[in-house]
Amino acid sequence: MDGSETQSVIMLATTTSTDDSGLLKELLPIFEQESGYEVQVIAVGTGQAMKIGRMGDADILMVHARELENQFVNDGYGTERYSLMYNDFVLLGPVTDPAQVKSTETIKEALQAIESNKAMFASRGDESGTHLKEESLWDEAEIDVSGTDWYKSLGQGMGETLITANEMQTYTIADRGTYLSMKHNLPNLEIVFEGDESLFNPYGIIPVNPDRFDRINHEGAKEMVEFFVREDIQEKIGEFGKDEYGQPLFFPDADTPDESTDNGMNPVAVSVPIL
Amino acid sequence: MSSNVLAEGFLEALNLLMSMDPYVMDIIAVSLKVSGTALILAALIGIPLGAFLGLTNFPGKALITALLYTGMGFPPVVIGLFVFILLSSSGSLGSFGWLFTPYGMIMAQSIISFPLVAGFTMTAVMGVDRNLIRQLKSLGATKTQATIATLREARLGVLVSIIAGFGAIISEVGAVMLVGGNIEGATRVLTTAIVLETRKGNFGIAIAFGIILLTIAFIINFTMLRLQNKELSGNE
Amino acid sequence: MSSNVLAEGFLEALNLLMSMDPYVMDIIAVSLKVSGTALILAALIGIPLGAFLGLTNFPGKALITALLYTGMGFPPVVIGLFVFILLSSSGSLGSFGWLFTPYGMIMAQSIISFPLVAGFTMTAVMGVDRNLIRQLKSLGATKTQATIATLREARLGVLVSIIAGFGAIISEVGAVMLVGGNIEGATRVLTTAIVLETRKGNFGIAIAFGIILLTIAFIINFTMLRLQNKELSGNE
Amino acid sequence: MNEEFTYEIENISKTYAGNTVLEVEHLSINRGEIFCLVGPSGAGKSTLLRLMNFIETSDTGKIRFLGNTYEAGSVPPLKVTREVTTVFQRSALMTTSVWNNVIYPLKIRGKNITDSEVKRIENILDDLGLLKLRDQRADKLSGGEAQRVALARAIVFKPTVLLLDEPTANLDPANIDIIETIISKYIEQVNSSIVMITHNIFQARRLADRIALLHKGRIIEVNSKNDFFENPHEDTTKDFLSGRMIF
Amino acid sequence: MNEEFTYEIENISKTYAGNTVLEVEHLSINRGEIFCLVGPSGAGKSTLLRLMNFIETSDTGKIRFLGNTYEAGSVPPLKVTREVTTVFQRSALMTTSVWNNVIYPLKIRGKNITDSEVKRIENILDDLGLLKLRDQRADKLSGGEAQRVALARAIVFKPTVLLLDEPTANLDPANIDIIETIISKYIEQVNSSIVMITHNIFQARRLADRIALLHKGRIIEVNSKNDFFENPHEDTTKDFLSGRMIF
Ligand SMILES: Nc1ncnc2c1ncn2[C@@H]1O[C@H](COP(=O)(O)OP(=O)(O)OP(=O)(O)O)[C@@H](O)[C@H]1O
Ligand SMILES: Nc1ncnc2c1ncn2[C@@H]1O[C@H](COP(=O)(O)OP(=O)(O)OP(=O)(O)O)[C@@H](O)[C@H]1O
Ligand SMILES: [Mg+2]
Ligand SMILES: [Mg+2]
Repeated sequence: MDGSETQSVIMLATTTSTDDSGLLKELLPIFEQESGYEVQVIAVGTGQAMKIGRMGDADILMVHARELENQFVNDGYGTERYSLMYNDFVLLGPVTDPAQVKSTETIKEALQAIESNKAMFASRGDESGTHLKEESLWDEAEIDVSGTDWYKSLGQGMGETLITANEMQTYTIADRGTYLSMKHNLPNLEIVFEGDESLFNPYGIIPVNPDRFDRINHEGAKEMVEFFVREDIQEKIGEFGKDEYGQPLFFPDADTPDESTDNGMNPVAVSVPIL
Repeated sequence: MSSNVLAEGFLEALNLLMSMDPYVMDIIAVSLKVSGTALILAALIGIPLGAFLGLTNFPGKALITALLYTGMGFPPVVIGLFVFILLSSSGSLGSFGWLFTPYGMIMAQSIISFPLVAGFTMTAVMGVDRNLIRQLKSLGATKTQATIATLREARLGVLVSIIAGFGAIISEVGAVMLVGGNIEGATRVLTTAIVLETRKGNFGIAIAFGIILLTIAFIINFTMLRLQNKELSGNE
Repeated sequence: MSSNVLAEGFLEALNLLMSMDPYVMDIIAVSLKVSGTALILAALIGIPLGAFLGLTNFPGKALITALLYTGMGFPPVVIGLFVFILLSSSGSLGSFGWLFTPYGMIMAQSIISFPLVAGFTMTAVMGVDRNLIRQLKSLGATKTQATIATLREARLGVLVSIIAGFGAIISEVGAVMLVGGNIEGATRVLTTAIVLETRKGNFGIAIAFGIILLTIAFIINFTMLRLQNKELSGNE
Repeated sequence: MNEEFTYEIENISKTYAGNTVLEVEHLSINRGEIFCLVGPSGAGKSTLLRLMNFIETSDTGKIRFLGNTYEAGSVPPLKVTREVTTVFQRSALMTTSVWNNVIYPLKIRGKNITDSEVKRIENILDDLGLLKLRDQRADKLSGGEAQRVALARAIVFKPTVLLLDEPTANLDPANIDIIETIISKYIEQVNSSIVMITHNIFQARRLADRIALLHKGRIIEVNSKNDFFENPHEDTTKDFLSGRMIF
Repeated sequence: MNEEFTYEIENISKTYAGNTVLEVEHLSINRGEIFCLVGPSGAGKSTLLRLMNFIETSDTGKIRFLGNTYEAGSVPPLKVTREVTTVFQRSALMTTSVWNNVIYPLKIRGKNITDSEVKRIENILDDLGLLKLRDQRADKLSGGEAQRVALARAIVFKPTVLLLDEPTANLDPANIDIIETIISKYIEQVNSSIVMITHNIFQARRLADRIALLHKGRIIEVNSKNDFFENPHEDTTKDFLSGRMIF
């Protein structure tokens, strides 16, 4: 692969859950058509995607792990983080709802119900954005899950974790997009809790810093950012999945002012999805 | 950078082994238990079957052989999927409750290693001088006794078939991941731990686990080969 | 559920193959190209090396042999990781630009299959009657000529070593996933497609891909074995 | 076991890849005799011995053996086949010690190797000049040593019928002498027969009760030792004995 | 190549696993002679032949061969070792056709098998009664057939020195006759020597110019054919010839 060829290709590293939702399949062809770039998608674990970015093997990242994203930019590996869209996490559980989570009011109560019933909970356990989010929720609920036998740390991707939870009939936390796209394969699971504002799940897009590595297609990355935040594309994001699932999988939020580049410590912007 | 990651991996491996980290020891124990048991099961079926195929002619044998050799390249993840479907609560063996337990993993790994053991045993047996086999029969050996003596003649090949079977499953990840679920403290083995650390971007630790796995495999192979030391002398 | 999924898989496989779905055809083409090239490279190094080891004695040979046999069980994902680190922009071979391309996948798979080819070739060569090798030398064969003739005697074993190497890489997922990146239309192969569909819970399509993979492997093995048909007759 | 014949062979034939290499209309081996089979290279002698040991089966005809008849393609039960053994032309030893090779037939018969058995086996090895090679690996033996080990292994379990395919081909005169003595003594022990292929006409003359000439897969002449050498019926026999080509 | 001797062997010895099986102080093979090596089984005859073919190297001493001296452990260059070949006691053929086996030495020497070469090779096969087996797979041959193929393969490329390890052990009188004729004729072609191991004393008597008795790894006596049989110097030789045990 020589230099000129490299520059006609954009390497997008993302998480498997983002890719599995099918959103990229819908949007990227439009981008390719418009810009003439070819986009190659590497769908891997969150940590791995960040690492690929840190090694200079991708031109742009699309992930959902806010803390890690900020760190990535602060360490100088990314030029800037752009907010793209969000969806939310849902708490899933067996249809029988053994911990009676459905009657709880807050995610904190929901998790406490699981703990007090010693109901099985399957965690991704892979330090992905979803897993990090889940850990912070347990922290907020003041529950220490380490060393308990009802808490199963799987160390797998979102899809695998949902399949496992479905088979083991456990509770688990997943992003709504992945859950909806796999729902037909998960007869034993249903949403037992949703809507708490702390379940917000923002996605960001970060061009890799061309100053740090040779051979970064920064022009392409910038063009891709412009594409994704464009109004008509944001609209498409909001429409995606409506036909198939009766509700959108993602909500555009490119307009939300992103202050992370100002102080790097900006807490997750709060906007409760209207579901 | 690359050398950093490798060096980091080596140090990490040493560190993990030295400190006898219980998390790591547990993973090693599960790996050995699962792959060891699976290998024994595979050998118990594979060696006799391979010997039988190597010593007998029947119509359709070429087909069976091709199937067996194809089985060597049966994608572990597909075998994992089959076993998963079988063991899932709605599957035919769902009532066993083996999914996400070492039993299910053993089942999947036995299926993976069995064609390797059988295929290479067959090849080794077919390499034995046919005159010797005739001579054994003439001396009054039953079919079984002649088969055992033939396996003894082909011992290096049989040993290698076992080593190959072991190598395939101790390093296999697709099936154990799917069937075992990589549950910490229960079904996490070295390879699934490697994948997990890779997904996390912890390449150093991933390589450390890889080194531990290889060290274990090397010690086992070296010991087995020592027992067969004389067989190793070159065919000069 | 289980029979449904399997039946679904079979139908899906037939359907995909019949319709010559370009997405599927492309995946098959990449699989064959990558694994085929990797196998040729592995055979070009592995067969001569295996023959050399099988025909020579030197101090430390037991060690080399144990290392080779251990290499048979080298976890593909660890090899993938090594190659990834090497080929990464910040790695020593980063300038090649091979990461996330078929070249990188070929490199990883060559490394995976090479110990299998070399190890089994060695075993097969060691099974050849040593008197024959002496006789060949006495007839004036150079070391190379004697080696070639010995490989010809051990042809079934050498063929099986190739089949084993092919089986290992065509069914391998860890390394190609890591080094290739499973990029649709570029580096997606059958096994990474299987993992992708499994992850999505589309077991039917996953099994369909598995069946396609096995069918291809079976056709290749059956053809190779047919060419060596006579060798297959049992050692009765 | 009161039959007159150890073997009665009727109309057997054997074809390899379209080539009929053996076609014997009738041949019987008497109880208590040493029967020598001679004939040019490629005549089918070893093939006949394989059929008599039931290692291969004939394509046609039948073989009556120790009182029972076995049709082409059928094989006697293990108990019966264990009464006959062959020392092959090309000795095939297992890659283990000489001792392990020699006791193999006893082990597979579940025999206990008692101290007195050890003594007996060591005597056999000693008779054959093999005692000092007891622990040597069999694949490192000289040609004649291997041939003697193969003979020791065959007689150690006292088979009723002994088939010998050129058992002295690789031996020097003194060793030939020893082995001929062993063969002569053995026929007194077994209450049946020894069939022996030899290219050494003098050996046939020394040992045989009767001799048959096999040629192109067919039995040309069966005769008593004396008549075979002194008054052969057939011209082919005369040619063979005089070393003339009879291919 | 004007040397008087093809081989001059000085003080060579060979030890296997602590066991010295060969210790030859001096032995020379004259140009143009057929030299027969006799001795009891296990004496070290085949071992000596392996050293003379440089397939193994001796532990001590030196071998002068075709005008150059090779110390223990060293091996002549390919060009020289290609001048000598052995027909082993136990024929080792490749599992391919008889024809491919026989032309193998020519192929590895890069020789073109022209039509006239084909003719010449077919004549050799015909002489040895093997022509009709031309396309048979070599692992399906009878014992004597295999031995003859091995001989054909050795003489087809006309080596200067021919080492024969019991080349007629598995053959009938007529075939022995043919092979002895071939050997006698061959010595006229090669301007060097043939060394032949045989247990057949009559054969040694028919073919040899000189004969050596090897016993327990040592040369007991080297003598002209007539004297070896009629006036042996050593008692051991007398014992050997009379078939008495000399172990
Ligand atoms: N498996 C086989 N396939 C094809 N031909 C065979 C097979 N076995 C034997 N033959 C042929 O059958 C013929 C007879 O073989 P056999 O071994 O019985 O000869 P023999 O009389 O023992 O000869 P020798 O004295 O040379 O050992 C030979 O021409 C041989 O080539
Ligand atoms: N590789 C080996 N390892 C150990 N001992 C060996 C080896 N090769 C040969 N011997 C021993 O060396 C001795 C001489 O063997 P050699 O083959 O030279 O005998 P020979 O004179 O050819 O006998 P024969 O007439 O029986 O063929 C034998 O006692 C044999 O057991
Ligand atoms: Mg024969
Ligand atoms: Mg010898």
